[in-house]
Parts: sequence; C-alpha cells; structure tokens
Amino acid sequence: MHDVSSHVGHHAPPQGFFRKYVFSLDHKVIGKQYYGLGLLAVLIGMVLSWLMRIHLIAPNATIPGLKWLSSTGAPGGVMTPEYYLQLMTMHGTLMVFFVLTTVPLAGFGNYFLPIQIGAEDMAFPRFNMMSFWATFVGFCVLIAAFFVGDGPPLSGWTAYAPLSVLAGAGPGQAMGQTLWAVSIAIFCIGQLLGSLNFITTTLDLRTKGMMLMRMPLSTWAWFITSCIGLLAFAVLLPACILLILDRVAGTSFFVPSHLVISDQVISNHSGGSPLLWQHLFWFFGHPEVYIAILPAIGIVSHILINSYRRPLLSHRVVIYSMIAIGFLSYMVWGHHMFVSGMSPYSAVVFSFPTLAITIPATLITLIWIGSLYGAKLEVTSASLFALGFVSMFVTGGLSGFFLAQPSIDVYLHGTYFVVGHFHMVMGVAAIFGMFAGTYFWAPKMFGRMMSETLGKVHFWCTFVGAYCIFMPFHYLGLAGNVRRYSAFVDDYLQPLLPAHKFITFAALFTGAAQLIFLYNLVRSRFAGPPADENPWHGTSLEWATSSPPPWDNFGGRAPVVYHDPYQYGIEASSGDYVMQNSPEQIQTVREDKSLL
Amino acid sequence: MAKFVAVTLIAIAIGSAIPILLHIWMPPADISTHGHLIDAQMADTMVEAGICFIAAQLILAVFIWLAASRPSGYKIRNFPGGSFVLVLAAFFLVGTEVLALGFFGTKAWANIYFTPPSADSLPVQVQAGQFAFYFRYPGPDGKFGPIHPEMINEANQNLFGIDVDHDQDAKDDIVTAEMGVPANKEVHLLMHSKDVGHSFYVRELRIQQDFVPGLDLSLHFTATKTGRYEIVCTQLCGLGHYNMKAYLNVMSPTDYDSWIKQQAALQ
Amino acid sequence: MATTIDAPPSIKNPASGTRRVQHIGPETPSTGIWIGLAAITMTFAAFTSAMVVRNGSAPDWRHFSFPPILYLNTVVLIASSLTLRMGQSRYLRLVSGIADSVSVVRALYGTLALGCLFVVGQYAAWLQLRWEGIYLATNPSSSFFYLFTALHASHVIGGLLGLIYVTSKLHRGILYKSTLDAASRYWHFMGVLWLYVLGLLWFRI
Amino acid sequence: MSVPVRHRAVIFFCALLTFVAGSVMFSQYKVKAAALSGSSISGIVRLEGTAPHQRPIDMSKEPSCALMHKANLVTTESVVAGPDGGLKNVVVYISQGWTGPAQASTASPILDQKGCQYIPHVMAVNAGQPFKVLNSDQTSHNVHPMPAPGGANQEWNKSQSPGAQPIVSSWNGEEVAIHVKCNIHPWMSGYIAVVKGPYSITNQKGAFRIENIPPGDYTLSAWQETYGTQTQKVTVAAGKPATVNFAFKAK
Repeated sequence: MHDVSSHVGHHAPPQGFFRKYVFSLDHKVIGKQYYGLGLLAVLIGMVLSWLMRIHLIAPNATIPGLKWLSSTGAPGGVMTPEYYLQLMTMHGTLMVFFVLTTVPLAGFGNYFLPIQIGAEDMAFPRFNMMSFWATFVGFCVLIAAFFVGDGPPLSGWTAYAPLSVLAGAGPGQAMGQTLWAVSIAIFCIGQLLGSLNFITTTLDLRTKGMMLMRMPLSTWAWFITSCIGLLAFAVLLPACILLILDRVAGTSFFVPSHLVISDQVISNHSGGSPLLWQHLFWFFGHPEVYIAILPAIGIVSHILINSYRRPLLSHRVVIYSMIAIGFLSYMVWGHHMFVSGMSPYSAVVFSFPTLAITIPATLITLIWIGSLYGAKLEVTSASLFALGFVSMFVTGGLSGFFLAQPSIDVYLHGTYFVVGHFHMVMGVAAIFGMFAGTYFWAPKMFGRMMSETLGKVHFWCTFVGAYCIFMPFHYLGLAGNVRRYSAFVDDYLQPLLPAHKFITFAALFTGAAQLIFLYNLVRSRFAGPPADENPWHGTSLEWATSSPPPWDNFGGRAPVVYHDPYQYGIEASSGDYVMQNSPEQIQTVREDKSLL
Repeated sequence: MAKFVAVTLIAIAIGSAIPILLHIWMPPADISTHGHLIDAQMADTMVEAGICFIAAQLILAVFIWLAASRPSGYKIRNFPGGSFVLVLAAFFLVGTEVLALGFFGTKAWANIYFTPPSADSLPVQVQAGQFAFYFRYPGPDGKFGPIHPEMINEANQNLFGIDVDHDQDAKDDIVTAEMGVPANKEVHLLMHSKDVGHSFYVRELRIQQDFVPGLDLSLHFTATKTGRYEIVCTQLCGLGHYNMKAYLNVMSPTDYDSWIKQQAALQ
Repeated sequence: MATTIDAPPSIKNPASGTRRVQHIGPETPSTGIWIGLAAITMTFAAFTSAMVVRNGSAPDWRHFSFPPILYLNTVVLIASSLTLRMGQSRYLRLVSGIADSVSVVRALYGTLALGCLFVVGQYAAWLQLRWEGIYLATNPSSSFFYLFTALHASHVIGGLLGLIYVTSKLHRGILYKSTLDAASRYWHFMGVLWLYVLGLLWFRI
Repeated sequence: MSVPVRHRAVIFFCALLTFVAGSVMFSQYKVKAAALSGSSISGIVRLEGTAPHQRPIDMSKEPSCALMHKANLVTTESVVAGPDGGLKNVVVYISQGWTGPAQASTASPILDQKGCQYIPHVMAVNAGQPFKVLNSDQTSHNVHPMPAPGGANQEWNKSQSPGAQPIVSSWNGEEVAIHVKCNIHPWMSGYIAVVKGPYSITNQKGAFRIENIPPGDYTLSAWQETYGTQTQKVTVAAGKPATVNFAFKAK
C-alpha cells in the first residue's frame, strides 16, 4: 500500500541528519547510497580478483596481509585451493549482484529516472528506501560469510546443487553457504521493490508533454530493465527459498538419493533434482545479464548522442531493439545448460533464440556507429568511456556466436572462453557504462566538475588494460584451459602459464589505474570547480535544474516538455541544441522518420 | 586524444587477431570420428566473428578519427540511407549469418548427439566423485554388478560399492583408475556421479558432458589415434576441482586386450 | 502525473460530524498493485513449475489427503472478499454523501476479522498435519504443501496490514478511492490466488 | 608486638601460596614415584586365518606420487599381517582402570603425508594432546578427519599445499578411532585413535609394549581398523611385567 502523505514530492524537505542522509525518502540520496554501496562492492570484488590472479601464477606464494583475512583459508598467508574458490564465489556474487545490478540500474536509475521524466520523486518513496536498505542488509549478510566458521561458500556464484546444499561437500558449505542464500534472497526482495517503483514511476509520474517516445534512452533502458528484473528476481527468490529449506529444514528439492560424500551416505535427502536448481537459476541468470547491460546501453546512448551533438539515426529502433532483447532474454536460459544433460533436442531449441539476440544487439551497435558518421564528436572522458563500451560490447557479443552453438559449446563450455565472454560483455562493458555515467553526471550529482585530464588517462589505462586481461581469456579457452581451477597442474596447461602471468600483471596494472578514478572522484567532490546547470549542453530534463537539484528536483514547478529528447545539431538560440522543456520552435528535425 | 584512441583501437583490433591467425592457442589435434564437424563449425564461426570484429573496430576507429577532427561550423550529415540501410543490414546480413551458423551448427550437433550408440560398442562406466574419476568394465559376462552406495569404501578401494561376494554380475567387473580404450572402436560411456556435479572433458575428443547426481547420462565416441590424453573435470565440484583428472589411454586392440587382462588380474 | 493534490473536499455527515473524504487520487497505487500482482504471479508460477519438475524427478511422491478445514477457510476468504466489496460500494455512497463512514468501517472490520480467521484456519490445518505426523521435510508433497500455504498466508497477512492501514486512513478521513481500490484489488487477488493454490494442491497432493 | 592487619593479610597469603605450591610439587613427586615403581604390559597381536586380499592402488592420477611407488606397488592397508600372523597397526590401550595422568606423553606426534600415503597409517594420541600434520609431497592434500558426528570431536577439512607450514591440532575427547581422508587422493586413508593414558601400536611382528604401568587391575583394549576392538583384563604387580596376547579372527 502506498502513503499519500509521502506521495510524490509531498514529503516536506527532510530535517535532521538521519532523515536527510541515512533513512532518506529522497530518490537522489537513495541513488547516491546505491552508488556508494556499488563502489564499495566493486573495490572489494577487485581486490579479491587480484588475490585470485596472484594465487594463479604463484600458488604457493605468501601473499602479505592475507593471513589476517583468514587464518584457516590462508595459513601463513599462503592461499589454499578452497580459499581460492571461496574468494572466487564472493567475487562473482559481489560483482554480479551488488555492482552490475545496483550501480547502473538502482544507482543512476534512482537518481535520474524521476528527474528525466520531470517527476518530483519516485512513486513510492518508502518502498524506495526499503529497497536500498534491504540491498544493504543483503550485502552485510554476504560479507559476514567471510567471518564465519570456515569462511564463505566455494560453490561459485551459480551455487549448483547439490554442492550448494550439502554442508559436508567442502569448507564453507556449512554456515557460509546458508548466509549466501539468505543474502541473495534479501537482495531479491530489495530489487523487486525497486523494479515496482521504477515501473510505476515511469508509467504514472511523467510530467506534462513527456510522452513515452519522448523519454530519453536511459530512462527507457531503466524502464525495460525494471520490467525484466521484476520477473527475473521473482523467480530467483523462490529458488533461494527452496535452497534455504533444503539446507536448514531437511527438505529434498535439489538433492537426489544415495549420494556418497567421503564414504558417508547422505541419508536425510532423497529424490531431489539438481537440474531443477539449474533451470530456476538460469531462468533468472540469463535475464540478469541484460539487467546488467541494458542500463549501460541506455546510459551510453544518452551520452553518445550528447557528445555526437546529433540525435541517433533512429530513436525508435534503439528502443524497440532494447525491448526485443528484454523479451528474448527469457527464452534462452537453456544455453547455459547445453552440457548439463538436457535433451540434445532442447539444446537446439535454445540455440536459435540465443543467436537471434544478435540481431537487436547488432541494430543498436550499427545505430551507434552509423550515427557517428558525419557527427561532430566532442571528446570527453564520458564520451570516451561510452565509445569504449561500444568496442567492448562488440567484442564480447561476438564471442557469444561460439557459445550460442551447442556443437562448439561442447568444446568451450567450462573454459576461460566463457569467462572472457561474460567479463567483456557483461562485466567490463557494464562497468564502462558506469564510468561514462559517472563522468557525465557527477557534475549534476555533486555539483562539481571532475578532472577531464585524469579522466582521459584513466580511460586509456582501463581500456587497454581490460583488453589485455580479457582477450587472452578467449585464447586460453580455445586451448581448453578449464575455468575455476585454483592451480594449473594438468600437463597440457603448463604451456599456458606465461599467458596467465601476462593476465595477472595486466590485472594488477588495470586495478591500480582505478585509483586515478577514485582520486578524481574524491578530489572533485571537495575541490572540483563548481558545475553550472548544463555543463555538457544537454537537452534532457536533468539539465533543466540546478546542480545538484533541490530536494523536489524542480523547485515545485513541474517542467513541461515540448520536444523529443535529443534535439541536437540544429540552429537555435541556445546554440546547437534545444532543451526538452524550452517552448522554442524547431525548424530542422534531425531524427530520421523514414522508418517506423 | 581522439586520434590517439583511434590508433589504440586499431592496434587492439590487429593485436587481438594475431594470435588467432598465427594459431598460437588452438584446440589440439582431434582424435575422434566426430570432432572434424565441430572443428569445421568452429572455423566457420571464427571467420565470421573475426571479420565482424575487425570490421567493427576499424570502422569505429576511423569514424572516431574523422568525427573528432571537424572544422568549426561543420554541418551534421546523416549516414547515407539513414537507419533504414542499417536495419536492413542487421536483419538480412547478420540475420542470415547467424541463421546459417545456427543451421550448420545444428547439423554438426545432430550428427553427434541424435544418433544412438551402435550395438557392438564397448560399454564403460565412469564414476565421478570428489575428486577422482574411476572406471568400470563389465568383464567377460558383459554385465555390470549393481552399485551399493553404503558399500562404497575408498580406503579398501571398493570404489563403486560393488558386492563381489553376493552379486554374480559383479564378480568379474574390472575397476580401473585409468581409462583404457581400443582405438577405432566405439565406446559407450555410462556416466554416474557419486556425490556432486562433475564434468567429463577430453579436449582431443571434443567431448564435454556434465555428471548430474541422480541422473545417469551416457555418451558415445570413437577414438582414432593411440596415445595418452587427459580427462579433466570442468564442473566446479569442490576444493580439489583443479586436480580432478584421469588419463585416457587409447591403445591398439591387442595392447588393449593385454591391458584389460592385466587390470583384471589386479582386482 | 506529478500534479499537486489539493485538500480533499469535506462532506457534512449526519452520523459522525464532519468527515473529509477524497474520492479522486493519484493513480500510482493501482498501477503499483497491478505490477506487484504480476511479480507475485511470477513467484507462484516459479514454485508451480518447481513442483511439477520435482514431482516428475523421482517416484518418491507420496499423496496425502489434506485437512478438510481448508475448504472452510476457502469459504471464509471468499466471504471476506464479499464484505470488502460491500465496503467499496458503501464508500462510493459515502463519497456521494448518502451513507456514513461507520458503515464502511464496519465492512472493513468484517473483512479484517474474516482475514484473520482465514490465517488462523490455515494454522489449524498445519497443526492437524503435524498431528498426523506430516512435517515439512516428510515428503516433497508435504514440503510443497507447507511452502504454498505459508507463502500465500504471508501475502494474506501483508494484505491484512494494508487493510488496517486503509481503515486508519478512513478514520482520519484522508482515504483515497484509488487507495481503497488498490487494497481491495490485492485482497480479491489473494482470494483468486488461494483458489489456484487449492486446486493445484488438490490435483498434485 | 602487633602486626598491622595489612601485613597479616600478606603473611597469610604467602603461607597459602607456599602450601599450594608445596602440595602441587608433592603430588607431582607421587606421580613420578608411581611411574618409576610401575612395570610394563607387553604382548603380541595375531591374526588367525588368512588376511583379506589387499587391492593394489593405482595413483596414475597423481604422477608425482605414482613415480615414488614405481618399484613396489602400493596396496590398501586395512589388514597388514606378517608371515607369522603378527598383526600390524593395532592400537593397544588401557580402556578401564587407569588412574594416572590422562596425558601419557607431552610429545606431539606427527602425521606425515608422503607419496600420497599417511605415515603412520594408524596413530594414537591423548585427548588434548597436540599433533602435527605435515605434507612432504609435491602436491596439495586436503586433510579431512571425520570423527563420529555428535561426539566431542569436530570434523574438519583443510588443504595443505606443498611446503606449507604444519597443521597443529588436537582432539577434545577420547574416540577410537577417527578416520582421516584426503579427498583429492581418495585412496589415502589413515586413523587417529584418541585414548586416555598410555598406549602402544603394534609393529610388523604384531608386538606392542606399554611402559610404566603402576600396579593394579586394568582392562586392556586392542583396536584394529577392520576387525574392531577386543578387550582383556590384566593385573599388574609391582616390578613384574605383564604379558597379554590378542588374536583377531579373519572373517
């Protein structure tokens, strides 16, 4: 149920520290809270990946400081195989759930969706607050797994049953795995509340003149993503509940009969189906990939248009493509299970929609690149990261060609090729979207400009570094290098070790380069030059209010919208652009109406 | 800066292509009768994806170079044909491309997985457990004795929990830690997991299949080239995952016969 | 749309002095409820498919006859929907000034009482199963029985809280029709959902 | 003379200390004396009948270990009997009647992992007595002792990389015997018997010898991993070594 007194913009300006910054109902504060949480999670996740990479090239090396993190997992600072897997699980879980889902969608979405549609706040501010705090609690529960019994779970972020159900299956599978499941369940609830809020806000709270087709592409992306998330997390939640029940209540949803672990017969479970978990998980898991990447696509389009100084060749094609991707994402989960004992016929059934996703993805990419032709590119840190995103998206997308075909997946399935693929298209690409968004919107969020020079250095290091890390992953996969190995003992893996050394050094370099970004962010927050209302000469509504915006976004006057979102590259009084809320007439409409 | 980025992009595109073109890291030589289908499919896909990759990155680089060096007062121009051309391209070029890939890929897949094993194939049972593979041959009677989970005792090397004293079929079963198969004879692999999920992966055979606990799957292949190859686990199964492996020993029929006799003697 | 809402018009009401009521209101609650219902539907769909898969995965599915009190609970829940329906129509008359708010409040209290009765009834059903020695982990069938009933009951409790909230709003005279409609839509959906769950359990268990 | 209260307190406290210290020393002395004046229990554990077939172990999965055993094929060790029936790896300990200190020795025994085998195969410790686990191999092992669930001892499972520092651990309560496994090398199997007081483990000939037993009546237990436990009553007289022999029947 909703609360009238707290209804859109009708909560009074918050008083007191807690109401203002902690338990705030203001979508802008909540957006920043999500962003901060994501930043914290991405730092932890990155350090974990460092530790993993170092262990891979020097399995018996003493890593300074590690013994303080876990005396059992790393006695004397030497990482054990199980601790490698435990860190890997935490890396995956933190990155997928608490970074890729929170920052581009919940972080930027919370802050800018209401502003871009001219609303004063989200539809249900209380749900919005609950959504963040649920996510935060989930985060704390997950981190707690580091400090219990024998540490976090080692079953990977996919937590395949029965490994994830049986406490005797290995270190971390007792308390750690339970905490993991509880954490994800709580996270699901948070995201469900968030999606509910986003969808309702977009449908009901658009200001006068803001027709759906006049919404910026970023808003469209957040809207579509929320629709995906609403259904995806509504499936992961039951899966987690079943997992928790299997673990703590002794039910048998996922554990079959007659299992024998370390010579001991598992007698308290019987008849369960491990594939059931895989189906439920991947029915969520594949849409999750698009939950991570679609907001980045929207943000990047929004930024590219601004730095192209022209609208995209077609606004609608991009929107319809995003919708198509969202729709298709629900028909392809089986491609994660080509070798898990599904019938070979269903493998074929899942293969074609997977390949079909290429078409809308290609459409978006072609529109991006085609619109760059004949454009006037303004090179900023934001636009560089956006262009870097395009490059990454293409690269990562193309390796999907291989994995979408069962016949090739049979060779590549469990290898580093998969790791390279999803890090490129989901990890790095989405994180590039986050960087682009940060450089673009930091002036609005904090009222200060970030340093462009540092931003460009940061971009170059990150871009080259990311390719140096993740391109070799594909090669290793082609050579059959199996993923999730804590050490490479097989004879055929020995020749590949130099490549792993290279990757590790690239990872250390790229990670270190992120300190530039952190420094830039913190410095600009306090010492950056103050930003005016519209530093990038943008057209959408977030540029029509002060930086940072007042607590009700537009100072009580709801803006009225007269134009499509991206009126660039025209002659107008304000320059080469007209803002959405300016009543000025436009002679030349750039958007190509020849289609649709 | 933009020109610098464009050059970087070109360098990355070419640099990424070199290891592929030089075949530095590639699948090992195929030793199976079906593998060539997969290799051909992989080669086609590599060509198509490679062309798209190089083309996209280079065009992007060139456009960045051009778009960043416009004179002031430059008039925006549209891509010839506008989005219409691009949509057509996406649908017809890319659409047919992926459709073709899917179609031929499915043919390769069907050739391997839609055919049942032949009647005279050699049955071998493989059991995956934390963290080792063990293999069982039915022996002269061609029958596997039933598995009694409660009798599994690795300390006594009763790895399958077979009851030699009471089960007639189990008496002549042969359990080995290494998988010996005769060359050019079809092997019918009966897969059984003892505890959690595992996977059976032999690069040279172009084979990968998960073990699903409680679900006994099967697989059939014919190895053509004698030699020792590594069988590794590709499904995360616990702390010893990285060291879960066994050796596949493809032998000439005569060697195989003496090998299996030798193993039978060791039971 | 983010339009400011001015103070609700006040209506003279013979029975209970002045009550300020507002029949128009923001459409967000009704949209929100529709979306929430979509998510709930998806959750139950996921559980249903899990149940079907698990049922087919092993021959260990044991059927048991479930407690007859469930049928009684069904009647109670349907009755609660009817009283709520009554409340809605009385609210309309209240808005147009031809009924007093006491009648509405009475209907809402009726619904609340019946709702609580339903939850208690479900609990009684569990007690009976426990008494028969059928626990959560006894068999997949019982696991799913407890799972579905518990999940539905928790949603019903959520609905009860919502109704309490609505009632308090009505008391304070700031109840929007859209809010009442949203609450009732959720409540009626709970009834429909229960019929679905009941049918499912009846078929499978 | 009058002593201030404060001083009296101090004096009293010192007196107390001296008394406590003295009594402690005295008790120590008594124990030592008993130990010195005690005699020993020794004997042979035999197997009647033929030992069951010990299957050979194929370590091809771990080349470094397989190489070490190229010369002589390793077999399982569930029953190891000498030519004259002497039964190896039998834990002999006093299950009843022991009144001396629960910890017979202060040394910390070593369980080594060498050639993918536990050396020794069977080991005994006292409850609370620390023991070391070493890894002398080129590969990682996971040390996985599995006490009976619900008992005083907790199951644990830790990997040990080559050259890693030894794992030092101890057990809370008596338990005969705790099975130790390595899941990475499933054939690896060892036992730790946690007993009270003195103990001995039979050698190739099946011989055992427990020293320094004070005179008295005891129940002696012999545990073998396949055949379980046998007990015998024994009376030890001062200065007269007792002899006890056990015989396990091959099933």
